[in-house]
Amino acid sequence: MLLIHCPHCGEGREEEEFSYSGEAHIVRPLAPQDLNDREWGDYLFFRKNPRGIHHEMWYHAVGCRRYFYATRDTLSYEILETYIVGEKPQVTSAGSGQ
Amino acid sequence: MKRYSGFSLFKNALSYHENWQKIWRSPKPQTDYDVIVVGGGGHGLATAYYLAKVHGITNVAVIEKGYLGGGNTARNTTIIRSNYLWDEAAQLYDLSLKLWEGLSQELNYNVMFSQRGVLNLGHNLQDMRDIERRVNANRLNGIDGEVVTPERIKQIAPLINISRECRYPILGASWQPRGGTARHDAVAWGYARGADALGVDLIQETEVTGIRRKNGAVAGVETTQGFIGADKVACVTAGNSGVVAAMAGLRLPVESRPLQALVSEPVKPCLDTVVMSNAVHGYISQSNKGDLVIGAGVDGYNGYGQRGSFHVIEHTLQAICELFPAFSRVRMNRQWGGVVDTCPDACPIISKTSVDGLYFNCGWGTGGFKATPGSGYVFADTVANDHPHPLAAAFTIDRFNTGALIDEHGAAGVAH
Amino acid sequence: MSQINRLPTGACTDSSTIINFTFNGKQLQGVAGDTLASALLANGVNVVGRSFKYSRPRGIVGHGAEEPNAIMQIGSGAATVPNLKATQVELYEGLEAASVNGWPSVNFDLMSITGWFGRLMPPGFYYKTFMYPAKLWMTYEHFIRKAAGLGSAPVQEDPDSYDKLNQHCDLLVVGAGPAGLVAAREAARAGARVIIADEQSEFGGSLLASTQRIEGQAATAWVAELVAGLNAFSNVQTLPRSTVFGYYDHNFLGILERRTDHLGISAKLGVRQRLHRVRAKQVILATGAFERPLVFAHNDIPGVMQASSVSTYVNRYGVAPGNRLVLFTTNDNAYQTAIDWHRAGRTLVAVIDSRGAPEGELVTAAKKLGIDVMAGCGVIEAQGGKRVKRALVARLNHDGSQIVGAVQKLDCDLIACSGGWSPAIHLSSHTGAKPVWDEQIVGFKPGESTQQERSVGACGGTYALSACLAEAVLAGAEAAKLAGCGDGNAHFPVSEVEEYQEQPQQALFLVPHTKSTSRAPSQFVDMQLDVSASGIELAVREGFESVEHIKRYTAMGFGTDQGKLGNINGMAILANALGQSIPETGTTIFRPSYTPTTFGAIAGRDIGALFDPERYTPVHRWHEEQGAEFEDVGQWKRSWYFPRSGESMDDAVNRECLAVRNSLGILDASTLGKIDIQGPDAAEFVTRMYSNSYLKLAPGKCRYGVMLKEDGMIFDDGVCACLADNHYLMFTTTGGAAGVLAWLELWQQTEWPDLKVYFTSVTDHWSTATISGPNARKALAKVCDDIDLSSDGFQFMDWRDGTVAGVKARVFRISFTGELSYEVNVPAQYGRPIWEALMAAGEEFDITPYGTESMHVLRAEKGFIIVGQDTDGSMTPADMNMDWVVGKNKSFSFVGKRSLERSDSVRENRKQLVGLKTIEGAQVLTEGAQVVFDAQQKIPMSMQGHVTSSYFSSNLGHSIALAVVKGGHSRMGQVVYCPMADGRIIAAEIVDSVFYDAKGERQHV
Amino acid sequence: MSSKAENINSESPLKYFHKLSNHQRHSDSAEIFNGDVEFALVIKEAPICAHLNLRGDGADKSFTDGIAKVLGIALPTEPGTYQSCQQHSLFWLGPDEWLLVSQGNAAEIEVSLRQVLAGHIAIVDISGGQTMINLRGTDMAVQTVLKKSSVYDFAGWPGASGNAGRCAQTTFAKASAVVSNKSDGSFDLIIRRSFADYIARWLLDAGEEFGCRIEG
Repeated sequence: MLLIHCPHCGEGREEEEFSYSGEAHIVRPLAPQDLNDREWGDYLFFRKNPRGIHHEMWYHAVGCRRYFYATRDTLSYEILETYIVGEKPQVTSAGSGQ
Repeated sequence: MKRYSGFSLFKNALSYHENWQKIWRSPKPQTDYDVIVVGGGGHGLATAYYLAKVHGITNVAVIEKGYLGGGNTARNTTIIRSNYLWDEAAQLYDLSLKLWEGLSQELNYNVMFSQRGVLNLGHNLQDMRDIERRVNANRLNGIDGEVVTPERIKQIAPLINISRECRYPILGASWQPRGGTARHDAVAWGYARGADALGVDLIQETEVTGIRRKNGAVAGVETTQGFIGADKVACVTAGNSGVVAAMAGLRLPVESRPLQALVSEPVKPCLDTVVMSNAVHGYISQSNKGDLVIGAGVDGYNGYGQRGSFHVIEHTLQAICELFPAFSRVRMNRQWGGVVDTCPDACPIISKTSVDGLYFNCGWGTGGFKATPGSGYVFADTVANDHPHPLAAAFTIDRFNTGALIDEHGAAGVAH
Repeated sequence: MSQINRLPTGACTDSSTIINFTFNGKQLQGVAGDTLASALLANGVNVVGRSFKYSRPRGIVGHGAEEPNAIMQIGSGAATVPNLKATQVELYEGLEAASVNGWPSVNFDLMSITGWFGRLMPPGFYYKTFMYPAKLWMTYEHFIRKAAGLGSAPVQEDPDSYDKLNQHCDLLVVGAGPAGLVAAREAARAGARVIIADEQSEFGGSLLASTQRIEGQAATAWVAELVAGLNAFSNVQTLPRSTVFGYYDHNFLGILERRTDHLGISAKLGVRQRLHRVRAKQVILATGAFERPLVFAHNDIPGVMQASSVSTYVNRYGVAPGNRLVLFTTNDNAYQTAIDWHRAGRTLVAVIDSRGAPEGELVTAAKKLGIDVMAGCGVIEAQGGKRVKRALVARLNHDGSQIVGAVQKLDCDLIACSGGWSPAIHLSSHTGAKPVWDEQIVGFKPGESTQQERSVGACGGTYALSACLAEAVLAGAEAAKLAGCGDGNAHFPVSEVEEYQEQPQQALFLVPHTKSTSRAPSQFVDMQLDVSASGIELAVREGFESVEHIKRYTAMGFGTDQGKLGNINGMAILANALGQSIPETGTTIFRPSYTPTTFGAIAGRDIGALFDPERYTPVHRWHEEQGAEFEDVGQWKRSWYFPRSGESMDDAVNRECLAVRNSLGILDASTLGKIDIQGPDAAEFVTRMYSNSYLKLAPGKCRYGVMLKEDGMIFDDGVCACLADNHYLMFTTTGGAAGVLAWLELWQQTEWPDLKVYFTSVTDHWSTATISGPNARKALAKVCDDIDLSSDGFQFMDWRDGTVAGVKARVFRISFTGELSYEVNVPAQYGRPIWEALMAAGEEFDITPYGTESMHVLRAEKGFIIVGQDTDGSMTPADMNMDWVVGKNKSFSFVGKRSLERSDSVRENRKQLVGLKTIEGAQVLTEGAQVVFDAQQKIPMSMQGHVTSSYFSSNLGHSIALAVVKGGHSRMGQVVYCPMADGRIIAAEIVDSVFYDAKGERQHV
Repeated sequence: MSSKAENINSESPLKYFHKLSNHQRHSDSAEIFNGDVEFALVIKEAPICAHLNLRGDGADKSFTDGIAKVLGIALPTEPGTYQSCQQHSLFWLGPDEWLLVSQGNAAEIEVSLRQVLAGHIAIVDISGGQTMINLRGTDMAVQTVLKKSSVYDFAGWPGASGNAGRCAQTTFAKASAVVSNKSDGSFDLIIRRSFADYIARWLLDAGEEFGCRIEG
């Protein structure tokens, strides 16, 4: 049961208020028509899915209705930071390629 | 391999069970193998078994980072059925079900496959349309199944609540009599014993830490016991597929999520079938020990922690108490989580990869246990021939690029 | 039977208050303060149950959550509870208890399997047999299942209710023994919000059975004062009878509070059990320790007990569970039991100490009382049938691994054992902390935790009371400080604790026997599941090495006690068999529940009518009053059809459909999702989300659109209206509303934050009454005179603001039936009055309310799809014959567009939407029927599609169906077949999916 | 023929629930009570009023000034707070989203706001879609029912003072609510109309142990 600090509400809120929205920082290709099927499929479906540090999107659905990002350890479930759209994560697993 | 039987049990009892043969050897790894199977769960062990048994490839090692059958094989709710919607999935799962039907004898190990039937409940009109569609498809695919009324459901599971006054009353169900449950540990142990007897090396407590490639083809695996060479590497590491794929520089269309389950204290037999409800999110059966075995939905977030969130358990038990009001006073003895690799279309990947000699079998989501024999069978064939088995052909990784998904998830919402 | 074992006094019992109860139908008496276990022992009851596998007679062993044997069925009828431990059931007047196994009785059990037959059932025997012949397995299993289970689940609905509290606190203290109590006091003083929970009925833990003096008072008096002090704090919540059963992520813990079980008449007194869902900033675990049993031959005979349990029964409950005690110990601590027994005035045969030269202060104290101590010895076997008759004692070598002397017989009826203590690390283990082996305490201590928690006292491996108190006081102050309260300094140190200095204990996990383990009488490790030392050794012999394999092969620790007594001995026996150390062998991971937790309490109030919200439209009560039948659509209750008296569903639907086509119908469409969209980039944004374009849609106009997921598949549809420049109103499907809003927000907030647009759900704000039929205009005109309703003035796919029956309304001229239709939207507070006004206005046209079923028929006549019924997440617009809704030339690559060009999306032979007309028109296809081209083929058949919607059309006089069929668009006129379960093969012709008014003239009038 | 301004009365979401619930659930107390006798918890639906959703940039001074000018109260920019006056209450819902509950006329308020606010803003009338329920009673009863109903830590709030206090949009049973505290110790719940019956049913069930009634 996660306790998630909503960067907009400024406080830790219970998991039941949020919904998870997958890997963060996947940028939609600017010109999808220029991609071949393989590249487009990669964008659509292929994910990092790391065991460890993961940057992910959460939606404060029953709260401020804002999406934001979290850096979470997918093994310990510890949330190392949350940050708003447009910001970059402070915690990364540099060098691991993930 | 010394065969097990009532007679062998009697004979060994005379000598105070002091002379049983070891169930499998504990070999040191060789320097190289024809095939290395990464992952000693049910699917990996079955793959090794069929490689040896069907294809005569016995110079095989199964490398397991923990103990055999200790991953999802040990953590599921043991439900077996084959009433999937799409032809491709239904045929694969039904191959599996047919193998289950002779598995105890095939392995000379009692996996306790108990065909006490599976009910998939419908609670609204769209559920019932989906059930009709699926059962009709099953029937024309040669898979047993029928649509049953609430009254029939009550006969099959007398404690179920079929009142129309419920929040989501039961309107009907699909019924697959050949479905049921099996003893999960026994499946892993039976395949392991069988594979070992055919010469497969089972290497436990050894973690694969890298996949070595040479000229675009696989050369072997780095492990905590050093490098082990192999012509072919077959990865069957449910719950860790993405991590293993990353070792070969690959990404998969897979996310790993917690899937939770729980058991009650043992109670006297009161539920003689498997009851599943997708609409209210819960499924339940009763083990031969008397435990009510209950499964929940997949947690909402990625996680490798083998535990999920409590509200998922709460929701599941609300569903169970709705379906079986008498179970409200029964108590939860133990709960746990597994890690399931889910594909966007809720179907597995059984596939060659862009690396020669490297194969993946993953993405079974919540449906892996029931597929164990069939998965091993078609994957062994795919690995042995370096060509997809006909029943595996639809399950390549390529489908996520072409768009030819087999959308069990979107289509009928019937997972597990 | 009188209470033959009752002593004059017990610290927590009141022998002047007699309580009557029954056990296996027999009337017995206990006293106030008793547990069921203490009352049974007071009455000299020996056999309380039969073991699971071999049906061996079993007696009470412990006094709390660790009890493996005394498993009871409590109460009867709907309120019965299976599998309660007698040691945890508080006695109440009229309590009915029964053993869960044993037939015909626990004292005489025909299922009892002993001696040689037991040998045929070693661990895993069932994997090795019952395989041949294959078809007999289900028969074998039938008999195996007969032996399954402990108690019985009720068969009636639970009469009780349960609820939950969401709690937030600075500090949760788990366990109200000495350590927990003083930790809570420190934190409370610092101003922290504290919750302290204990599974027992009274706070005090081990002190309730202690004869020690603390700060000059008797332990129980000291506890009483401390508890009174805690209760005086307004920031402290004390929860007795409350078990912390699980420790989850981010310091979330579950507590089960039993509120009425001890009263025995729960249903009348409100909530039976309450689940506390606690989010704690800090947690202190003070859960104590379990005494470790000693494993020797036939250690399961009734009369073999835990030493601390014997003391607890004597001191706390005033019950001496026997007459002649042999105490078997590996440590000083258990000598207290000898002293307690001596004080109780019963015969102490001897203390058997495995250590060669025990000399601790307690040992000396016991010797001073004249207690006979046999040092360097062990009880190697208990003898007796349904009660211990004697102990076989032998001299052991220095490490207790071998017998070195002759066997001596000691007559006794009670053997109390103490193999040391094992910290109760269960909750710490739930957090994922890996337990650490400590040679000093001969046990696993909590490992390093990732959570904000600490273990104090015995559960952290600190056993001496003074040390427990000292560390707990500090922990309480520190935890409070970490939670933001106080300065972290302790203010209430505890002085003057009376205690004895103890000498080292001996590690003794399996007492040797004169025979080898495989041939000795069973030496039980896990009593509940009949796991013995020989079973563990056998598993190792068979090649199992991992502790998890052993556990699974033998079932060790899988009982309802979760191996609280047996696990450490079992792991040590395993380690020995493998030739490894205990830390090398490792431990298994404990999982919630710490003790079993009631399903109903976990479910809480969210059952029955409150299982899931029922959402009502503003007109809902009217529908109810009209006798409508309802359909569940998501959480909404939608009126399905409106039967008149004597009408079947078909009758009602046929009547409703005819009314709409011939005159006028009215539908409650309030459930459709509605999203208000405002901002300078609204048009651009909407155009990116729908497959068609909205850039040129003028105010006053509407357009139908389809929304795709990025994979190109249809996921929602609806009309979108331009309300003003930069202002749109989007309709979604009923079930899709929340998902679409989240979807829009996702794209705007994370992908295109540069687009200035805001979304607000207005689903609940508007009540929508759709009037549909040739007379719709005339009817509306009767209640609306400020909108030009003429055909040209208010065209199809326009909307207008106006006044309807005196209320400001927004009227859309859109149609899902193909008839002239107006959707009248008013703020929901006017929903029902306007509905009634429309009903009145339509009276002369015989206005007919219709439900979702008729709506489905009418739209199917028109070939309009329903997303989720005619589509299934694998359908593109082209598949639905809706290419016209895809803006192929839109400058921006709208969501999903690229996927429409993937090789599979442009594949020939995709399933496509068509109409089906049965050859025999009266035959209605089944929704979900599969379509084949060749009905004569063998199974498995080649399936080409399926029926998505199917109805009898009263307007057309024949059945109609929509289906998706491979390559369907190029197969018009072909005959296909639906082979049904009952053997019928229904032939149908592929036709256009529009069955009625193909040119769409009726909605344009 | 005319738009008959017939006797069209607006209906609050719980209009029908009042009658049903007290009748069905507490058959011995069928009438709607007007005093607090014996009931530790009282649920009261507020009269219908204007609810408007406001969107805009809280960091933009012209936006905050404009709102203050029209409504006479400051826009709460501190997360989880509200400001109120006799006529209006403004609740913080999100970094660019507020809820205005007013005794005034929704359409008129919208017009006056639009007159002073420029740039990228949104104002949406949602009066029909919401209702406000007041929960009052003993601290014990109110706090316990809130704890039964929501995962949010309302007990951790400082008390409301005068015209300002705390608010949170959070879970309420299996629905959601905007919950705020008032200086009289009671709490207001703002809920969606379609969930009103469910929430009322839930509150009666959760409050039963204290003696709970709906005030009409």
